[in-house]
Amino acid sequence: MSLTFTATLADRGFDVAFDLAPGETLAVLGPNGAGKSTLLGLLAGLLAPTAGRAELDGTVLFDVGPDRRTLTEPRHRGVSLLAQEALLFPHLTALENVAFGPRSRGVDRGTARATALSWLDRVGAADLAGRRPGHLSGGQAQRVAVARALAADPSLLLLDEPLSALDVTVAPALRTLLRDVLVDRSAIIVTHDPLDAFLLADRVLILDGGTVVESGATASVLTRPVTAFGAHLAGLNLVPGVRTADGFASADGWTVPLTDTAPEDMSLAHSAPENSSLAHSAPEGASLALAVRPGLVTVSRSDTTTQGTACRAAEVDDVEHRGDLVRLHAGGLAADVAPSDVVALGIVPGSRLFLAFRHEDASIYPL
Amino acid sequence: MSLTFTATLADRGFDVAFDLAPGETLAVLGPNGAGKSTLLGLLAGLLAPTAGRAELDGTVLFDVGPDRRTLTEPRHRGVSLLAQEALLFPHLTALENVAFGPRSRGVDRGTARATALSWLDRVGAADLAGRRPGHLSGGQAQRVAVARALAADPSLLLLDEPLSALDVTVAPALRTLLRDVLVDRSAIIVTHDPLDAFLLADRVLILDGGTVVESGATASVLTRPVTAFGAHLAGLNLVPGVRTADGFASADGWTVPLTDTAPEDMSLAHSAPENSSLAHSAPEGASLALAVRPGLVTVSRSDTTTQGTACRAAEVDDVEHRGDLVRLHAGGLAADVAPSDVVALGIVPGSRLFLAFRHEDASIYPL
Amino acid sequence: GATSPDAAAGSEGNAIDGSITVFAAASLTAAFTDLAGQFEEAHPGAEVTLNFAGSSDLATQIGEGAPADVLASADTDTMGRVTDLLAADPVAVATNTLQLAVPADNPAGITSLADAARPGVRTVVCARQVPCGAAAAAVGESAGVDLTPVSEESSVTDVLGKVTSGEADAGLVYVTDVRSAGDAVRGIDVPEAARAPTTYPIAALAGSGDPATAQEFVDFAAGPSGQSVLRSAGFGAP
Amino acid sequence: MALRVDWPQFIPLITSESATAALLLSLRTSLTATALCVLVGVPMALVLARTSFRGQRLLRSLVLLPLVLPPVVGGIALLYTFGRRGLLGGSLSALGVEIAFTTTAVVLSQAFVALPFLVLSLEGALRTVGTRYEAVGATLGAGRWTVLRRITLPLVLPALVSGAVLSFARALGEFGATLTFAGSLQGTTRTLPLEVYLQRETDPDAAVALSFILVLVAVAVVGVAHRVRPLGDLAPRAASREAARP
Amino acid sequence: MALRVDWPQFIPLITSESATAALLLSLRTSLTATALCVLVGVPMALVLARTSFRGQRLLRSLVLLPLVLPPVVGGIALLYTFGRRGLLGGSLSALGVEIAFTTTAVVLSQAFVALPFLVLSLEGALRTVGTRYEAVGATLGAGRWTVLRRITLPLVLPALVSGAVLSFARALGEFGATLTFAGSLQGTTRTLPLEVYLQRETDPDAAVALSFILVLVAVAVVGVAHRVRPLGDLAPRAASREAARP
Ligand SMILES: Nc1ncnc2c1ncn2[C@@H]1O[C@H](COP(=O)(O)OP(=O)(O)OP(=O)(O)O)[C@@H](O)[C@H]1O
Ligand SMILES: Nc1ncnc2c1ncn2[C@@H]1O[C@H](COP(=O)(O)OP(=O)(O)OP(=O)(O)O)[C@@H](O)[C@H]1O
Ligand code: MOO
Ligand SMILES: [Mg+2]
Ligand SMILES: [Mg+2]
Repeated sequence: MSLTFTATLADRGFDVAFDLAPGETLAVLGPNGAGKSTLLGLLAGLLAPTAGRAELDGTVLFDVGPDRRTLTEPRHRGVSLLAQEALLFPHLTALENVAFGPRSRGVDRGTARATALSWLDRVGAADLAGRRPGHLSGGQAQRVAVARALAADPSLLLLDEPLSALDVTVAPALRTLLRDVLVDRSAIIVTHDPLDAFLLADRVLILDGGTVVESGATASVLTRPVTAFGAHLAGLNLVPGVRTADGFASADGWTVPLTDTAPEDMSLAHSAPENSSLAHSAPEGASLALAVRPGLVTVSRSDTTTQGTACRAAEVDDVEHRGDLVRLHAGGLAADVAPSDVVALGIVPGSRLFLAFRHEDASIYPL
Repeated sequence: MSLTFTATLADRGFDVAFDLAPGETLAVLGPNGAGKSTLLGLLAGLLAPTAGRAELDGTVLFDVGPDRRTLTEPRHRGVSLLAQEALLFPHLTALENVAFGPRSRGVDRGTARATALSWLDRVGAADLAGRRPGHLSGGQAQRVAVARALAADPSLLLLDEPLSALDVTVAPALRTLLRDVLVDRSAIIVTHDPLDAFLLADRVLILDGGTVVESGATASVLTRPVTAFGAHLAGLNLVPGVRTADGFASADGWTVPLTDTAPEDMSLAHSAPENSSLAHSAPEGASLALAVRPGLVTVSRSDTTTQGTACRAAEVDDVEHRGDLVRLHAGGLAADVAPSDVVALGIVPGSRLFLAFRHEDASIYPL
Repeated sequence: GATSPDAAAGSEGNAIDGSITVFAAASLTAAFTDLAGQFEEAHPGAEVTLNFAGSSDLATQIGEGAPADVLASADTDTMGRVTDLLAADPVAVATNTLQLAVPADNPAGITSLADAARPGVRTVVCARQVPCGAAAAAVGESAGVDLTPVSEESSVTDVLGKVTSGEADAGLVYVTDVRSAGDAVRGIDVPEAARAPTTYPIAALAGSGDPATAQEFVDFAAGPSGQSVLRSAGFGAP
Repeated sequence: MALRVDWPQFIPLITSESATAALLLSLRTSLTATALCVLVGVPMALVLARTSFRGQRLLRSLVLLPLVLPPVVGGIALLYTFGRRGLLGGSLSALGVEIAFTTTAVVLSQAFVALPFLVLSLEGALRTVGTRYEAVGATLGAGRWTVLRRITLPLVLPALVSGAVLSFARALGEFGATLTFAGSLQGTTRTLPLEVYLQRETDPDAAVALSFILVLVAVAVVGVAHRVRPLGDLAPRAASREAARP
Repeated sequence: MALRVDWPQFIPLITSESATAALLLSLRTSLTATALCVLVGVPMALVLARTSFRGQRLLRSLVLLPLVLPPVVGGIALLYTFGRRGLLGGSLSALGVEIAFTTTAVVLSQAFVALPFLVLSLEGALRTVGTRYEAVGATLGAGRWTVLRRITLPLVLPALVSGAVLSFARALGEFGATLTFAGSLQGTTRTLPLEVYLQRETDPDAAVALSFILVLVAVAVVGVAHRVRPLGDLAPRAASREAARP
């Protein structure tokens, strides 16, 4: 079930290409309007590309060019789509909605209903089996839609923000269910939640403005982000800079030496150590990125630059309460500090203070 | 702008009452189908209650009983609703959608457009002003809908999952915007994200099955949850139990002594210290709850019960990878452990191991 | 006892220059259009507006207060329904007789009324409720022919339409209809029909806004010019 | 109109042999014509709403024609097509099928004038419902036929029913084309409107009384059909359906 | 039908004084009747779709009446109402207003038969669109009138246009009621269909040629009106609108 995909859609400024190995799950991330739903729509056959070609395990999904125009019918694509809107059939009950896929594959009525009921049960919606979609709450409808997509048992499963309307008690269970289901299946999942990407996907594709800005194995994209969006996703601070004779220097004044002895793996899960050595051996002037977790950035009233520490003055842009922590945004970095420190330092938006992190807490790699 | 609300809606098993002080923001949380959207629908005038009465700052919103039936027209309620579906007017551009509220209040065309444009700008959608809703992505539509609800400048603002379709780069900004806007305004916000509740709301209402199961000041509900759902939200483990002669004991075997010297505030933000003394002075047999953060629960192969530590054996139900942490679910508790520990201990679902936490890390309070 | 129209116009010296509305049976369409033109020529300044419909519709309309000055009906019964509203007794201006119409190529080879009653021949007549149907029934009776029509239409036009289009092999219509249909149909005389002609009465109405012109039109129709127009359209003398 | 009905005469009038025959014939033919409209109209509406091709606008205009044609002209058009000397009629006639002056001709006339109602109602509904649910069905593996049967048609059922009712009503009242094309013979082709038309020649009041039956039948059918309620807004969650009306 | 038109005779025939007068009268009255239908029909459709009251079903049936009534009976009913001796006609007559047999009567007849088309199209669309957007508008502070003008009507605009086109087409073809209620006076009440009817008495081929004009006008209007496309699925995001059609 390998997938190759290249497509442009002129009026949405969409131009994306990627491959997916058999059985792999791909997470598609990106800002609103990046083209994530467009990508799924093209695969499912709801949209026709201006040009491009996609093939799923030898079956051409579409092949459009100046001299050719093959668009396989949606039902012959072996692709099932859970769209961003649930779009449950309003005239069928929840059970009939879920049974629709199996029935369409020719499964007999009784078996289809049994299958449907078991899927409803797995998404925690068995008690809603007899209800019409008009009588479901937003999250209930979403769960039934997930069950419907899974029950169709497609070669390629497309999920557009499947967990967005779900409550906190159900979302983890559904995430676990999806993980089980996706293990041996090709799937593409659109999400805004990096946790979903971490837990469900082998590979990540980050789109912005209709084009691919980052892609690769989940772990490497989320621990070594090369874009601000990727860093956001990973909960990391990302500082772009260049290789200098000494090491790393950013435009806004951060400098970190790159020595052979600098520890490279900051216990970021699955990080790839070879990246830092790559940064180390990068030629002077090459683009580098520095990543550091907000929890490892410290804050003080005075300059604390010491051997092994990078420190800079900055003005506080924003103060966010996050449960038992406070997240400051200052000088392009985020720093998590204890509420007591906020009070002690008298931090409010507009305060000037010093941000610091230890050289060894930063991860530096080539862009 | 104080609000009083009591309503039942028979066919949805809805029966809720609450008050809101002037200028306060209420977060409504609860599982799917709990009745959150129903609550907003009743306030906005999209649903008529079977019985009940609501008053906003002296204006009766509805008053329905055996002998009376007052239902104020939606437009005279001074209530603006951002529903769970964006429901942008399909025949108007984004700008016209946002300008609709001001125009309806009699603001002249030019001013209304200027207002609309500034709101669009604040939600980061100024470049979408001229687009029809049919040409917006899911998250773009959601942002325009937020702008439209805010531009209407209502006495009471109702927001149903306003941030659910938004990307990670926009959600924090919009959260900040909402915080600014909600400061001096009565508002009710439905959300599945406890962070929203922490950041935006003064008070929290947790619904389940159409009734209120918890309510109170945000900090106390989220640091001293009395329901499993509340604990989930707060990212806490909740263990229900009773007051014994020695202290606290749960049905599944956890015991924690309550001594006068036990530190009571576990640095949970805004925790109310009087609760623990209340637990201490509770009569024997009274219901108590114990809360402990997953990060403070440790895991080992052998019993580590010592003075000052509670320890119990349990079987691992589930292992969840969470970025650079792994969350185990075992014996009703969640524990966050380092990936290296998981490997070292050979933890897989079904493993038997011991969970422990220090007495001083647990927060105990009466139910 | 119709007075000579020319005499009336001259002797009274009254200029006949009003506008009148004449309600006339549909079968008079061609003849009365002609007649009205001649009337206007003879009386410069006079203006005639024509309203054609089935006689029965015209009677109903007049009964409901239609602004008519003259009614020309296709049978005396219908005129009888508006007796109360007439200014003067009706005058018979024309007669019409039934004829057997067959398509130009006469596929059923019909030469007489008896042929039209043969089984397998598709004959169409008017329903008894309308004047031409009553006439057809009378003709059939007096000829001793038992017609079994495939359709009993509600107007002559519909009967003629069936024959022109070749749907019917034969139809009983008026001589004037056969004539106006031109080459499309052939008329076959029915001797029994000539013995019971239908009479067309015309009368001025009491509610007329211009009684003089109305009466003048009636007289004109009954007079020599009118009669010659009607005769050339195929109508018989009253 | 009820005021003009001569009530004492009403019962004998409407139970007269000719009136009963006409009523029964009308019901029979109108129902058959409605069935015919559904059979022909559903595919037609689907073609108009779900495909696009050169000449589609022309096809739509042609479907609408019977609405504009004065009924008599419609009858003439039918004659020119199905009549003995018509376009198709000639061939049919050669096959021994005679349509003119038969009940079949009545049904054809009625279906001809009633078809636009069904097609238009249905096309509108199909466009409004949109293709989103059909697309979802297709991605779930359903074939065209399954999508049509299990999604499209159920979604537009209310429109189909109301289109069929309109067609039935129009067929029931059809008069001009029947008169011109089918003729008027008691029990075979003289439907209630033709009977009314004929009665009117001798007794307009009787005609009004007969029309009254026509109206009653139509009102009954419309009343029954409107129990088939549309599926709300076709929206997953339609809380607003119970919108408060102070 | 085009086959039957006597082309060499076509131009002189349709430019004859009576034909031109009839065509102009028809256009004028049909447009007025359509405007009248919109004025009366829009509120009627709103009442039927957006309120519920006892007798609503009856009202709907009454609106449908003109569809079932054979046109001539419709004409008689109008005559009984607005005629000089009719229910309203008497009082109107006393006020010096005469309706029957005037151009006003033509417009009334046409509006009478055309109204159901507008009301039905619009009611269906109103129900399909649902009240959700209206409710949103109301919570944003818009009054009933603003909601109607800025939300409801724009949303159903395509249906309103197509309803108006149907009404216009029906008005243009109206014949029976006009003949009975308004008469057939050249220049005043003799519309094109009546002219066709009259021509048929003397020259069936001329009648066909004239009908052809009627058809052309109708086709043109329908063609133009169908440029007003519906707003897709009325759904916020309608990706499927461009659904692939292999
Ligand atoms: N239109 C309706 N008719 C009948 N019952 C409904 C309707 N909409 C929702 N319900 C039911 O009412 C209950 C409350 O629904 P509500 O939409 O208020 O839930 P919610 O708390 O908003 O859930 P979610 O988080 O999924 O949006 C649910 O059990 C739901 O199934
Ligand atoms: N029907 C449409 N017609 C034209 N442009 C559209 C349409 N739908 C979306 N777009 C545009 O195409 C681009 C990509 O949209 P898409 O729906 O793929 O975004 P997305 O990545 O799914 O965003 P989101 O996270 O908000 O769902 C956006 O700029 C959007 O405005
Ligand atoms: O001229 Mo008539 O009244 O149609 O028989
Ligand atoms: Mg999307
Ligand atoms: Mg909800």
